[in-house]
Amino acid sequence: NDDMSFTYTAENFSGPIDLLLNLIESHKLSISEISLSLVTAEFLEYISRMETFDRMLVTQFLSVASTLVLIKARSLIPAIEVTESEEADIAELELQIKLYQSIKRGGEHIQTLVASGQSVYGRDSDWHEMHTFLPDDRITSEVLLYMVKVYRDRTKREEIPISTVTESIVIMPTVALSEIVERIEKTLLSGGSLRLSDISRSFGGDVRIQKSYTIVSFLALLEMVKNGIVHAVQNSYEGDIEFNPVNSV
Amino acid sequence: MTVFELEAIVFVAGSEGISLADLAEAFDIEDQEMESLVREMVDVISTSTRPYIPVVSKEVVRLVTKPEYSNLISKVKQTLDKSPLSKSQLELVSLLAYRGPSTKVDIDTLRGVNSVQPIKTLLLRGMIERAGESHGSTIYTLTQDFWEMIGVVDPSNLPEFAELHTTLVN
Amino acid sequence: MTVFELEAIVFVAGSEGISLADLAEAFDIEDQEMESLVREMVDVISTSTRPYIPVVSKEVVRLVTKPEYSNLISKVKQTLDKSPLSKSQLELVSLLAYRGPSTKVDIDTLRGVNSVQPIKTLLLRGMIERAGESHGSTIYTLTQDFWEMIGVVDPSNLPEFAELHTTLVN
Repeated sequence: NDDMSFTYTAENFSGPIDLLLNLIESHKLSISEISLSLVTAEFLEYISRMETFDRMLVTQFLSVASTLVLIKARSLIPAIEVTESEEADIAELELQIKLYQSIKRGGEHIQTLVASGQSVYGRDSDWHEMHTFLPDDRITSEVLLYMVKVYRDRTKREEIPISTVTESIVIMPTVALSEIVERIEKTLLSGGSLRLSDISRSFGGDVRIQKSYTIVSFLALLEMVKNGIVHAVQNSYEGDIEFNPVNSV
Repeated sequence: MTVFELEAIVFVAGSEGISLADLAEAFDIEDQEMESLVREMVDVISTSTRPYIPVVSKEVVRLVTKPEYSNLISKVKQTLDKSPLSKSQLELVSLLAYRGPSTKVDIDTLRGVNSVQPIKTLLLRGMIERAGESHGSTIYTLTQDFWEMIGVVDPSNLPEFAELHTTLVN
Repeated sequence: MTVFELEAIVFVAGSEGISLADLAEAFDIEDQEMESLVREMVDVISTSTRPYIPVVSKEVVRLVTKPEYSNLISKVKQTLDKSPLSKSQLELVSLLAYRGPSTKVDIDTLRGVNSVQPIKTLLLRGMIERAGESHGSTIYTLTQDFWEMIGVVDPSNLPEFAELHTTLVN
């Protein structure tokens, strides 16, 4: 797991799917649920260090992250319940990476073709050498009016910078992973223990935001477990997970 | 440079053709050599089965179809021309109707796409025509035939003209 | 109708090309007969010294120069800006080339990111164009100029076309 040589700028990858495919390929894995669970940690590491604050892009990365965490959780705790829609998300992510792989391969072929300088050239049509007026009976002043209005509405639509659909979820990335880590650390270092269920409840509000924060917290805790700061205990097979600072165990 | 290489270039130059001077300069050869190469090309092509011949006029060389194909070509053109205008062609004539004569640059900017193709088609159908230049960009305008076709004598008689015209001009 | 008459028409039609259906209508012959005539023309031209070849793509036939003249012609004729495509532009043209015309929604879904920016740039570079709408989403397609630039006029001649196309369409 020492292959962390890629740099953490958003420009290196065209999006989360590109990053995932790169991680999978750099480990010479095939695209599967298992390989996705293997690269989850690296993906999260990348997100936590991402320097872009393009809200749309961050949202897209986090949406993929939530599916990855689900996959990771299932690989660690086989009994975990996955809803039908979550199951579909997992299948879709796998498919998306496979499709993306085809697009990327096609892109490489096209790049080679452009570089090979084998362009062909056509010839402008000669039809216009013959001057005759060729009417189209469908055109009336009403058609012109309609077309101009369609044009006007289209240009208006294109001027709206971020679609309203994403507006509701972009609030989330404004809380950085580091802030959440800090908050969790404070609780743990003051000697207390934390339960995953408490963490998600503590965020309150919108269910989607709650879910996202829970994921981010869980990632932060996993990171701390990995670094030996925190100890995690699950008392019963499908029970809640309790986190304690290592020095208190 | 071979005769066939020269033919390839003249082919691509289309009906506008290419001047002997441009050819000589691009390939860094003497004018005289260029002329003899063009003569050679005329010989080769004229004796082949190709449906066109090279014509040199005013120091410009171009390929034109042989006269025996003229009737056939007009006949085909007439069959093709019944086709309705495409959406991008319609958009272009609508913009010109409500905005007034516009340069190629203006048209491209307004539509957000390169409009070479619809312009070409509309020119050949006689719906638009060139009307000078502004800042090095060709100005296009709708033809008299076009206005007669839609039965509007003056653009300001178009429905909702004032409002839409203002939107497009600014 | 002779092969050379057909060649004359295709020559005049230029890079816009002419559809087999239009040809069949203009000459009042059966589609099948038209197809065999086109095949015959491809044979005749391909084995001649003509500097171009006929290419049939999506039922449209047009003449383009042979690839061996590419370097030479690029000296006198500039079509598209050949500066390198960015990563996201390359993904987008690859998607359209291997999958076929696609809506904005499909493009965004397949790439997993919003594609407003590369679409804008490619439209302005004349490499893609709008081709209608489906379920309120604009359909984009590659331009003829793009295909000529990469020297592949018929998509099915792209490397690994069958395999990648099948993956992307299903």
